[in-house]
Amino acid sequence: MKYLYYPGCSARSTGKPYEESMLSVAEVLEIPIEELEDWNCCGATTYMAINELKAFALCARNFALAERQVEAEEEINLVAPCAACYLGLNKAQHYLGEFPEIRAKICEGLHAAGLESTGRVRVRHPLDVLVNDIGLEKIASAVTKPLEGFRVACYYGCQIIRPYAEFDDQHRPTTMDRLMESLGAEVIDWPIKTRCCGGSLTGTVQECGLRLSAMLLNEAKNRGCNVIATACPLCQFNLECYQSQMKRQFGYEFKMPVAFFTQLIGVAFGIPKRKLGLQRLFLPLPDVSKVAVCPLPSPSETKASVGGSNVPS
Amino acid sequence: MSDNEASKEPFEPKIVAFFCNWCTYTAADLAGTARMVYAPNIRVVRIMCSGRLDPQFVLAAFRDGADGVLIGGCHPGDCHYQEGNYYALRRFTLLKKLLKSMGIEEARLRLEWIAASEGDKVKKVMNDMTEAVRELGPLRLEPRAYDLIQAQPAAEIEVTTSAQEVHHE
Amino acid sequence: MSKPKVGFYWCASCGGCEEAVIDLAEDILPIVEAVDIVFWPVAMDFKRADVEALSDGELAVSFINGSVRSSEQYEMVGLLRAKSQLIVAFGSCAHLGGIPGLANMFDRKEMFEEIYLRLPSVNNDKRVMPAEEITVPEGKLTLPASWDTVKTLDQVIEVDYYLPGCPPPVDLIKEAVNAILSGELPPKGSVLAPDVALCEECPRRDSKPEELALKEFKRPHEIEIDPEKCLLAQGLLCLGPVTRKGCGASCVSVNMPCTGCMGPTGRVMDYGAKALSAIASSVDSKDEHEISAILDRIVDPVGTFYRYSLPASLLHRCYQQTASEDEGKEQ
Amino acid sequence: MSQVETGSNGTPKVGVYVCHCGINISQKVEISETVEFAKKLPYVTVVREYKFMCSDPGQELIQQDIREGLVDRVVVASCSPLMHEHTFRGAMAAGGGNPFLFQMANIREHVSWVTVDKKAATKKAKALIAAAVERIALHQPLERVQVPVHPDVLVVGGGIAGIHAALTLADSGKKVYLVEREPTIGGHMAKLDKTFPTLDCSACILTPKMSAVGAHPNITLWTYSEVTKVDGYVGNFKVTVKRKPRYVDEEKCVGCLECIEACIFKEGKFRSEFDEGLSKRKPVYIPFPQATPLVAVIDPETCIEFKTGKCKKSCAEVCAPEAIDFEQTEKIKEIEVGAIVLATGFKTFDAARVSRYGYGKYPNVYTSLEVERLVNAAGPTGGEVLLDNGKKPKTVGIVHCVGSRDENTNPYCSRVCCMYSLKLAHLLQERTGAEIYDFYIDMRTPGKGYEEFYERVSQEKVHFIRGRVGEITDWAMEPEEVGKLVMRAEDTLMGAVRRVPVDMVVLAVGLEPQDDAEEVRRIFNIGCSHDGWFLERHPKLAPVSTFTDGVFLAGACQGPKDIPDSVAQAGAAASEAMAIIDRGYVELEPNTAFIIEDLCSGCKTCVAICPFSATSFDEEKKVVVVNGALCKGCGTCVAACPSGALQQNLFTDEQIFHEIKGVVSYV
Repeated sequence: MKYLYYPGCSARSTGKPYEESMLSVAEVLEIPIEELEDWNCCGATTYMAINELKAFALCARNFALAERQVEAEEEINLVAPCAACYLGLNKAQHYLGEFPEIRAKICEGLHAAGLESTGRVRVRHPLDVLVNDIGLEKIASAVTKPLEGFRVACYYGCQIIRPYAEFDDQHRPTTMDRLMESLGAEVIDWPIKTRCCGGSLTGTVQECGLRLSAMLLNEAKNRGCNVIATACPLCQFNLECYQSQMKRQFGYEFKMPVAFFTQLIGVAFGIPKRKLGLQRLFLPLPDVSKVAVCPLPSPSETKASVGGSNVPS
Repeated sequence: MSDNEASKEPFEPKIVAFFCNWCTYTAADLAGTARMVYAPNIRVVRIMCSGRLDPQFVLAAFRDGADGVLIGGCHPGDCHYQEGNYYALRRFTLLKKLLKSMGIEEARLRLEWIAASEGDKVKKVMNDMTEAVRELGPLRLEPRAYDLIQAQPAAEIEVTTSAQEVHHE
Repeated sequence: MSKPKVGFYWCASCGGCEEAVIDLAEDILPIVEAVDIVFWPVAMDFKRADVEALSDGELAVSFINGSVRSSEQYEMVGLLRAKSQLIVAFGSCAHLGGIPGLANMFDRKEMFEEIYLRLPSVNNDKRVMPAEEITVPEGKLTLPASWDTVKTLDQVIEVDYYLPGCPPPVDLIKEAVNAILSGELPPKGSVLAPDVALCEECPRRDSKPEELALKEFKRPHEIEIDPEKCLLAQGLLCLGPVTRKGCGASCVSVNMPCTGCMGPTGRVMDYGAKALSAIASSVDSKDEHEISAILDRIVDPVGTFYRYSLPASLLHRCYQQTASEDEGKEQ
Repeated sequence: MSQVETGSNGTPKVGVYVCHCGINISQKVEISETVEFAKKLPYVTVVREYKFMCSDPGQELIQQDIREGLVDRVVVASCSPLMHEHTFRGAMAAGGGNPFLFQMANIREHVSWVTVDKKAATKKAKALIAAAVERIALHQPLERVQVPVHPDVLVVGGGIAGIHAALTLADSGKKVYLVEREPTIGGHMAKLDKTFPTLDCSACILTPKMSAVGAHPNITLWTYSEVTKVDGYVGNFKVTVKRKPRYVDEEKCVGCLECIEACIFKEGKFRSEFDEGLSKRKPVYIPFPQATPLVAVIDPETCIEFKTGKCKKSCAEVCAPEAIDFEQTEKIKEIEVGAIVLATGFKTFDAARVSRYGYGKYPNVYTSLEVERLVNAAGPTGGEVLLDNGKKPKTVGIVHCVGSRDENTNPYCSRVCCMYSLKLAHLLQERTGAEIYDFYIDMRTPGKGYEEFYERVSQEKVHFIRGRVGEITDWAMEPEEVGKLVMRAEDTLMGAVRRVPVDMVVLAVGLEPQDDAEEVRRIFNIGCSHDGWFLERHPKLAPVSTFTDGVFLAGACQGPKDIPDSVAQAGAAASEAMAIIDRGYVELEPNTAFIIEDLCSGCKTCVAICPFSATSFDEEKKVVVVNGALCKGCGTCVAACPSGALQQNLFTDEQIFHEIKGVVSYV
């Protein structure tokens, strides 16, 4: 079985290290993956909000391309690492399957371009592929440098399990937690792992977006986390790049590294830093060799803050 | 006679349905009670269990003028008589293969599991099947061209083909 | 007092039925003694004109074998009907359509092209096809016209009695002739054979289990057949349970499954559908795909279940609906 | 074959009666056109139309025509036969005709109610009438067979419904077998502390009934037993019961508890099923002090002797009556009964399935059934409600509708949760003085004294918040939330999202069908609704009957129910069973299979097909014989019979062929 890779726009810009690390990890695990030729934008959240039908058309073109590229297989796995792409494509595929009127309209459009989408494409997230197709056993056996000393907060964000809980529990997902544990990392219990990071609010109503991100970082820090693993380029960007801004605005100093989960896998596999895009991170991964390992604080001892009222506005 | 009428009016398929008493017939009653409107083309013959369905009935329905036959039974595992519907499934499977060899399109014979509570499914199946058979057109079991000769006295048979003319293909 | 007059005639058949008459051996002598055979083209030199010369109802009985598929056969059986008091459909072909009836899977054009052009053993460079009429220097020549559909005898004329079998078993023939001669006949339309299925007289009957639970259908050459045990129980598709008895289970006795030449029992309307129902009922699976896979081993359902009875079946023949669809599009 | 077999009466005389059903039929079907059509059908002598055929004057029309010799066969074109076939057969009989020379054409449910176009409806109605007329000419007079009834009754399940049904039957003099899967009867009710709305003690009202069962001379109580097979039919069921080995002789054990004391496990080590895992039991145990029968049971899964064979068996040593028997084996009992009451109950929803409520993750999140044990004075904590840190909760949150009214789990309302939540709110407040936050979607309190109870509890220290809880988390946003469980919900009355920090959470779990409901359904050959609850024959008019005659439903196996409803239904089921037994016989529908022996070749194709063993091979006659009393009339064997020797009354091949002809070839 071959996997088709759908990069989306962010993997070629802010999310570059996501792509680099994912492909490097795939190489080590010998996962056959090739890029979807001539792919186009998924429509993202914005287009979806303005005109769903056109957004579906964009997605459907990608499906049709995939079907053209892989003729032989009954089911084509299209891997979309970006959470927004994953959700958008998934949504399109659901709607095309569920509503014959939409399907008919979209197909008409595709026909005009000499394309066809029959529904063979299954949209997959790399997290799902790694844990459910490749398996934790195989991943654990490829670990050369276990992530000892890494106290990881696994951050799923809002898009990869909601509303389409394709591979994990909608409210308390565990896939990434189990994956990180198999790499030798310590996973902290972090109940807000599917909460909003602020998303595009950070770029529009910044104060609001920042506060959402700060809540996540604060709770992670309070629970003894020293690195956050994410599965979404926008989450990664929001959580990592605005930490100095948060310091100015709320007075918190987090200095919390935020990495793509694929980068952490790569580290555990002993893949060279540059192949994982680690140099692109603003905050370096924790140097665990220098940190004394102390017991985790229990949640009841942690300090609550960044709530509604006590955040300076 | 009826052919002439048919040629004037648009084709309305006639479909015979054999519904089991406990699930599908009850579901059809439920569709009625709930006033679910569906295509009037399907006429139901009630049998106690889909297991009573003798494949002869299907052929007889086609012979007598049906354009399609629908069989309805309880979902697998739900048969009021425990396993009658599995017998229906086995016979249906073989009958379908036979009919295919006989040149009768697959869509003309259909088996559906419809539980007593699935009035909406009755409606959907009735409409779907009517549309599918309408698409296929009437089932023509009339004599072939060269069988018509039989009806004429030998002297009047007009034969024009000669050996030389049969060089087609 | 003159002896009753008897006629024999054959339509679309292999000639085996005529052989069966010869198989009466010395028992034919009292029959010949008792009747006057006035028409029997296969054995004696009679012409159509001889029959035409008879008065209506002059023949006490005509035995007609073979199914009907051409204008000549149609005319001849019509003629015999007029001249005979009784018509006996003799053998599977006249009774149910028989092996020639399988031609109903095709129509005349397909069949002619297959036989005269495509068969590997045919050498027909000029692509000459049979025609009903051809002009030669000497004048016009004609041939009977073939039909698209093979008919059973009772689909073209009224039939009084049926003698089933391919060919009819000798004992049944004797019983039938004696009944006719003595006038002790069952109601019109009867099949002159017992109205019970073959299992009843099958030597293997006691070895038939109550539950067959068929998981696989086998063909006779694929296994070493136990000569004592019920053939169905061995996975062979034996149609004995569906087929009228009267043959003495002659095939089953020599390790061959019954293929159904005696046709159905009296209450069955469509032999193939009934056979199919009984066989499918014995398949042991509840899974849709497995059932389909098991039944896929019956590669030719029509040839299996309607080997002798396609023209007599409720559908009579194969209908290629695609052809009529094309017509529809042209309009 | 297709000839009409005329009886001694000569040619059939068919009457067709077309019903208007008020305007239900007549507004879509042109009655007069239909009547004219019916007049031309074969053998039809009389055609009438009437506003309501099922009414007395309507039935009288038929009876009069029969009496006057105008008709001997009747077709009524009206509603579904499932609705009124019984009525019209009765009318035929009352008029002196045979009730089975009758056929209905369903032109209401299948025509007028589902068709818009009048022309199409009329055409379809004509076709259905033609079908009925075509087949009616071939009908034969039939009689219902009467079969005597076995006087004993089986009750399956020993919860409050089963107990009440068994006692009712036994008190009326019937001999009852009560079969219970667990080592004791009592069911869920035995686990409860108080019962709503009266707050009387559950044990106080239940245990007298339990001991009454144990002592009743008419009740044979088989606990730790399961029904594995049911054969036969109403009035004559043959039931196989598996009695699991409890390794303690029931006859000898006196319930002195010495063996439990003497067990080599000094403390309980294994999950107590009765205490919902909140306490531990030993391998040899009695579920609770009032268990009936009061007989110990040894769990082979945890007993050292069964695991290693090397235990010193101190339990057996101390047992004076020598009741302990490690060699005991499973016993199979076969009984005959005339009727069956199923009272197999329910299970509570697995709260872990709603992951966002943190059940199984946060120790202070409990299910309601666990809290029942906690507040119970006879429970694992002696009625003390303590948190995992040993302190009493100061605040408790209750979440309604966990696993109910939710399309992700169960769409239905479990009916009891609102009331038991109110009860627990009251009890928790009474025991701990805690502040209670009760999160509900709608407060459903329809029942005698229920609304009053709600009113009473709302006067106590209970805060009702209308809103479904979104999540329960230990994520503290405010200092006062630290160390607490935070319940987040949209307060739909206030129109705002609230965060309520509490010490303890109670999840009001809903009711679900038992895990093996599907298997039980198959054994007893009854139906299940979509949700998996056992299906009653009619939701309003036959609420305790099933589609299998003689099998009745009691209690929550039919759907969520509280104690009063369960008991009421158990009484109803018991009296339905009694009605069968007391009548002494049952009448069977005559639509059974029969064999034409002369045509049967003895091929046995039909024998294995019958799930009720009604067809069998007669070795002497060498033909198949049908036991009309066992035959349920499905006709599966008839379709399989390769000779047409098997036929089904009311559904012969000829009748169906004619019906087919009628339904397609006229219009």
